[in-house]
Amino acid sequence: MSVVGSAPQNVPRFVTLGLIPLANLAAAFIISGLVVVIVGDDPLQALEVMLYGAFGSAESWGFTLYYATNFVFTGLAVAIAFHCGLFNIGGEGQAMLGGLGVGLVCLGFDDWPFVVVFPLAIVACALFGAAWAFVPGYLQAKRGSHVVITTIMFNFLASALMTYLLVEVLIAPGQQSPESREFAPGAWLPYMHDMLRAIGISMPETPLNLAFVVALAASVFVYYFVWRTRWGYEIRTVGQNETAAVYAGISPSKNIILAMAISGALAGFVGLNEIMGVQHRLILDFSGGYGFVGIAVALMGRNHPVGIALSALLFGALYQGGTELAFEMDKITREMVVVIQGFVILFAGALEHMFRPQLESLFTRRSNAAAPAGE
Amino acid sequence: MADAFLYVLLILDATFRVATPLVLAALAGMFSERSGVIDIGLEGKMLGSAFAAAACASVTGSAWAGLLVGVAAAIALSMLHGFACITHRGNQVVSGMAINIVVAGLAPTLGFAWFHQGGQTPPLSGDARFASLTLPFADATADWPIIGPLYSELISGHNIIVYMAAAAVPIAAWILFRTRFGLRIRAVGENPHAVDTAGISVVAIRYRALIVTGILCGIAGSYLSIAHGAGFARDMTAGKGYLALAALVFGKWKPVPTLFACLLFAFTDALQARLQGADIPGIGVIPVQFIQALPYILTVLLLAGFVGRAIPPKAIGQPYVKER
Amino acid sequence: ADFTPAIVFDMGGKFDKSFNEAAYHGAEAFKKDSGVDYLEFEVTQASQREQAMMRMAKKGANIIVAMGFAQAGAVEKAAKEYPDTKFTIIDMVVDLPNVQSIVFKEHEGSFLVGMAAALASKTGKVGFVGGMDIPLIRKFAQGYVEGAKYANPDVEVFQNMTGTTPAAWNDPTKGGELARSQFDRGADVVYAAAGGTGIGVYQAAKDAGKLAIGVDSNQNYLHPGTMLTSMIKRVDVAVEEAFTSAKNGTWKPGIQVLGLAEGGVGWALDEYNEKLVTDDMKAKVEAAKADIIAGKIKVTDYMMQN
Amino acid sequence: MSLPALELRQINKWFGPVHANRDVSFRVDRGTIHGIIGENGAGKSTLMSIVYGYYQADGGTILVNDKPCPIETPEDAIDAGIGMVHQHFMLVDTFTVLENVILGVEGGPVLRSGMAAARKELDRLERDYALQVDIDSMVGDLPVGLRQRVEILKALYRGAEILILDEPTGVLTPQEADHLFRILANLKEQGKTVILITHKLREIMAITDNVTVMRQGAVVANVPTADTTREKLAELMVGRSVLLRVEKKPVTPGEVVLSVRGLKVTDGAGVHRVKDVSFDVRAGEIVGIAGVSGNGQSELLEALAGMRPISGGEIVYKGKSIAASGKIGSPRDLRRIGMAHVPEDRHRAGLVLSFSANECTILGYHDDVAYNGGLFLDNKAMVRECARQEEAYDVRPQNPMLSASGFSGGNQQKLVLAREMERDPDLLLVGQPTRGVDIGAIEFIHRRLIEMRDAGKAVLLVSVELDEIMSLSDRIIVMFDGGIVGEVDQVGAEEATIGLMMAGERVAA
Ligand SMILES: Nc1ncnc2c1ncn2[C@@H]1O[C@H](COP(=O)(O)OP(=O)(O)OP(=O)(O)O)[C@@H](O)[C@H]1O
Ligand SMILES: Nc1ncnc2c1ncn2[C@@H]1O[C@H](COP(=O)(O)OP(=O)(O)OP(=O)(O)O)[C@@H](O)[C@H]1O
Ligand SMILES: [Mg+2]
Ligand SMILES: [Mg+2]
Repeated sequence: MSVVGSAPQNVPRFVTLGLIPLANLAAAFIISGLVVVIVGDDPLQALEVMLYGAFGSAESWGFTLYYATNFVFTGLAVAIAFHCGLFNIGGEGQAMLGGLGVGLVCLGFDDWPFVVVFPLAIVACALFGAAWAFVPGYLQAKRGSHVVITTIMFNFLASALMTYLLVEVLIAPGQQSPESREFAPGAWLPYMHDMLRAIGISMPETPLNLAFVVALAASVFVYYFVWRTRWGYEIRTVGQNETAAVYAGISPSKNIILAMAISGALAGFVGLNEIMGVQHRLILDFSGGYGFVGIAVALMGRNHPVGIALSALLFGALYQGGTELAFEMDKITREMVVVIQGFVILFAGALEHMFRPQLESLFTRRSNAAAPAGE
Repeated sequence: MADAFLYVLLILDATFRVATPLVLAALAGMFSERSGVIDIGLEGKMLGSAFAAAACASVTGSAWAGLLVGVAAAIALSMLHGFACITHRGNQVVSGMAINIVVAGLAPTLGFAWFHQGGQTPPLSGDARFASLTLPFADATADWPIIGPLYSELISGHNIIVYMAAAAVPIAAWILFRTRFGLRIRAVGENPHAVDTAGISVVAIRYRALIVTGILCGIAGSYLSIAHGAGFARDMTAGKGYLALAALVFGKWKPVPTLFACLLFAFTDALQARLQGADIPGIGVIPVQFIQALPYILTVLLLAGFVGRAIPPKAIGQPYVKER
Repeated sequence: ADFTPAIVFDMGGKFDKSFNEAAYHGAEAFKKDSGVDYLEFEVTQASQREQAMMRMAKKGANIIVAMGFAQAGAVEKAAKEYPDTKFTIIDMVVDLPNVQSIVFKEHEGSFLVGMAAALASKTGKVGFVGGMDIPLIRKFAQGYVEGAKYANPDVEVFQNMTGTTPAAWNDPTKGGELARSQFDRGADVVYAAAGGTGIGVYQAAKDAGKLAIGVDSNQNYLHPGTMLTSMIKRVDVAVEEAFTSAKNGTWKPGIQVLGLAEGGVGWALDEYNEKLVTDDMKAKVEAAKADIIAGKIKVTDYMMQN
Repeated sequence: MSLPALELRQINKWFGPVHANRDVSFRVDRGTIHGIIGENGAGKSTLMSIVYGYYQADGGTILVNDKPCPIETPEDAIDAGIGMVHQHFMLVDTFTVLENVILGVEGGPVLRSGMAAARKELDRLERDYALQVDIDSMVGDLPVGLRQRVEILKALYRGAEILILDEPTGVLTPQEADHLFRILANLKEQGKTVILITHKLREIMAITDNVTVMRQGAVVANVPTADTTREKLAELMVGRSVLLRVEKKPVTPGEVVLSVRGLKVTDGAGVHRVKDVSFDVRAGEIVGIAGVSGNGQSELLEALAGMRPISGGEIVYKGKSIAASGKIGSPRDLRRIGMAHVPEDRHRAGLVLSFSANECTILGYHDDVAYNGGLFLDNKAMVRECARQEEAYDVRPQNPMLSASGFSGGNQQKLVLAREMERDPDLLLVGQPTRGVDIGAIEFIHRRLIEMRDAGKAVLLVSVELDEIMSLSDRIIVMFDGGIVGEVDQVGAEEATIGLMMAGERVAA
């Protein structure tokens, strides 16, 4: 990413990392609050419901983190493609295919022990997601087909494929809705509350499951892969300067394909969380827009795993807090929740620099000591 | 033979209707992206203007008033995008997505508050909607061989926005390549530093380009709710903004190729509607999902086969910062 | 009162102009009659179904109505978790002691409107526009085709599905185009079972001076003069009945199949379409209705096939 | 005494903590050519950008024609009659020359009429100032020399009376530079004022009337050119005395390291860029390839380095064929067998500007065991090696964590050179090693190249700087239109002869 107006060195870190994001969030909530007032509800109560709903109890944390899990996956997926200079809008389709892979494994092997099914499922969702991203990656690398268009097209193709499979092939016999049969419980990802109970911690039941741990592992993996391995180095070189890559003997096309495949694999893990973790059957529409929102997650997280984890948490909180809002407040509909989410993305994401100059100059001392750099 | 001819004509007729919002939205995107501002928010702007147009038309009973307000709404959203990306140098993709999301929630919310019909606007009829126009002599010439049906079925009988879209392509091309404004838009999208040092404000040019984007998007959205359709329904753009964006890239940011990309999308869409459930000799009935996927498969194949690398405007996506 | 009913709408939302909206009207009717307010939630994410039901059960809802087949999984879990709470699921069967499953014989209602379509058609060609190609919609389509063929064995039926993503339920523009494509091929009556997409279908029929058939609720009023009739599925009644019976203590678990005989489905005749439905048509359709109820005509249930 | 066209008083400019201009004051007389020199980062470009309204000063006054003239935007500067040719051209590559020139002064909302008028005016300017260029060609297709003319035309078309040129000759061939100077002299004759920023003392001495020397943001001298010498200026600039002439021992060539046989290179558009080129480079010698830019040298260099496919011929390295009939070795493999390559354009190929210096240090060597401690890159080793190279090559600031874009051009070049030369290659391919680099750094880089040669390495040097070629090379090959027009020994080589060859004439040397 291009660093916009490299910040003066002598702004305290708490301003850049704490105060400015806070100011942005505050602005988002103030505007959203206005909307709440307009529909005739109490904005402060709404804020409270939202915050409490997202973070107020162990249960709300569970839900928030469960949503965040999906966003971590799709955010990382977008980010890794971005590091290679590619804009992967296909997270949605890749997530669907990942889910398909997990589903097939679970349907086929759910009578096998979990220790076998789990790695198989991981491999399957990564492979299926990767395969769905591989094709656009390959076409970009070898044929110059713009990855933005092809990934959009592949989203449509993925849902056509899923609809076909669930209606014609995988639908459970005697079943009315386009869903597969439920997997045997042996093939379910353990829930966090069950895992914690096993070690004596009690936690209310939430959809939070083992996939959350996989998401954390994926973040660590992406960090090391991108910044600490030669493959990541090659991908970043291609993304930043393709000529320099050629100069260094790095093949742009190979890395474009690799980055897309990894990106697709990461997006595919949404299927792990949703299908194996929560739904326990293959359904339609489980990808629920996570692939798209992953773009915002990645960009707001500066394409860095730590940033992505934080912004995934923010989005998880927005989803969970928003659900609570719709529950608790009569006049707040699910559409209003969407509006609030949109404003947060607008202010915390797109308008992030709005308060920067003022806040920075407030906290900056001009140092006369520094001499000009240079020879 | 005559049947086949008419069949093709009717498919083309449908193609025009489906292509209209795509063409307008893609041209809208063209102005924005040519000036260096990515516009992933076409979807939201269209939806916003579809709502505003329908709301206004249903209140005033005038389609023209509706169009005006629809355009105004799209311009307002466009300016919001500009405020975030041009003035505050925010991330253009994030801003576009935020706008899409805000509008997707706001339109039904307002719709519900104003019309109490579940977020929709009341169905429009009469003057509140642009009716199909019968061009002069269309009826008289209808019986002429070939030309008759061509004129009366294909050319005549669309609503005014279809003709606006048809006119928009040459006009947009003319503005972009033959006027001072167009020259500056193209320059600012390729090398904003060159524009700045030529004594022109980069910010002002980009804002103006975004106004044009708003106008075109507004017309596209209005088409959906007060011309082709007759009222607003939530999420009624159904991904057309993204498809328009794809057409723009497909058309390499040039007006005429973009038009053809839109027509291609629309044509395959019209075709797939007619192929669904059709018994294809030797193959039988193909599952409907595969027919529905046809436009997308075709696009991918075309992209891989014939359309070379698309080179976007050089400065696209980067906020303008004075640097060397 | 400490009676709290609750309803969970599915992704279409309570204003989807068809299924969910009918349920909403049912719930509102209950509220008006009984003065008892109800809890509600509109699902936007697959995982929220279960979340919503658990929330409501925890909040002390006595009965929770779940709208749509997609909620079956969530109902199953929630019903097991909260065995004292009553659950009613519409359009799907969940076999648990505290669950009431209400399914409709949409094929029977569709049969009737299929007949009406074929009888009203001058070209002998009629159309069907569905949202997504899922079993439920095929059930509508199949009944419709059978009805049309019953009335006119030579009738040609065009079938179109709108799309493969959830957007297919809310794309009036595309719906309009699909209807037009059917008109272009000679159809003069179309039946839409596609949620909000149907709005575009009815509008296209009106613009082209052709006939359209509404679905789920009585949509005849939308375009008097071109709405031939509507296939009504009394989801509203079912929801209101579930609430009321739960309140009165007459609620019973188990499967309820609502067809023509039970008045759960039917075709709409009112002042908006009385000019379109001739006496002859009415007579034939009503006769067939009686035959279906009597079991003389068997309408195929798509769901029973696989 | 003539009138001052431009006067600066107490100009100050900060970039964050960097004081780029400190109390800069001087005046430029009307109808003169005024030189400004200074090291990389001395603040010359910043100062001129302020005069042109591109940056705003934090303090100070600008006077044009003796009147205070607040210049807030480039528009103000244009109105005040100031034109500027930027160090990095401000042109739209996808536009024609004509479109570039009229941008901002289109003469009406519709282009057609304005364009017609502009054609006439451009015709006149071209004639008056000998600034020939095909105004309908795409700027991106033009060689740099012509692009610069476009920039000058742009300024003149806007009625510039004061013309600022920032390092205009950095990218020009001697012929092009001579032509430029004739144009500048012409401008001066017609009463225009020219401000010329350059690193080349020869140019200062040759055409300027007065010269201002800057160091670390401040003016350190302001003298009539006639009253000073190259050595004095160099010392003022760098703050120490500089050796302006390269000293080297007689050549002792060893065996052939690189042998090129009938090499042909065709570019993506199917144009033959290199036509049947054959030559050898031996250990212990520097072979210079001279030529006006765009005559195939760049493509030749890239083909040798494995960055470009060849369409014919053979490349033999240390007796082994590394590329023949279309097949080339990848740059990665070539590095492994002892070839190194300093690319012509450090920004385009040599560096990834957003990477930190230590990441740039491993570019091309990233799968070397030295940096790969098993699965992961060995960050410590990278930083250590980068620090070592920065130290050895006197890169400033000496900070392995700073991103490459944070270094000045000269220091960026040193980073690339250090990376490629510290590997102790047997063959070094170097393109334009001192483009845009100040004299202090040039001296350093030249010394390093000679050291390589003296250590028995083979060096192939491509440069459009004839001076550089003449002073460094042991043999000189001249390229024209993709082919070799001749080869001369450095000893006894005449600049005039080579100049003629560069123009395509076959001269018996
Ligand atoms: N855009 C900028 N942002 C931050 N600092 C800058 C910027 N431009 C210049 N500087 C600072 O100003 C100083 C002067 O830079 P300037 O480009 O004017 O040098 P210069 O004399 O033109 O060098 P050169 O001979 O390499 O062209 C630099 O040392 C640098 O620290
Ligand atoms: N964006 C920036 N922020 C901070 N300092 C910068 C920035 N850009 C450049 N510099 C500083 O500017 C100084 C000079 O940079 P500059 O780009 O002028 O080099 P240069 O020698 O002119 O390169 P070239 O000749 O290739 O243009 C360097 O010391 C560098 O630290
Ligand atoms: Mg400079
Ligand atoms: Mg510089």
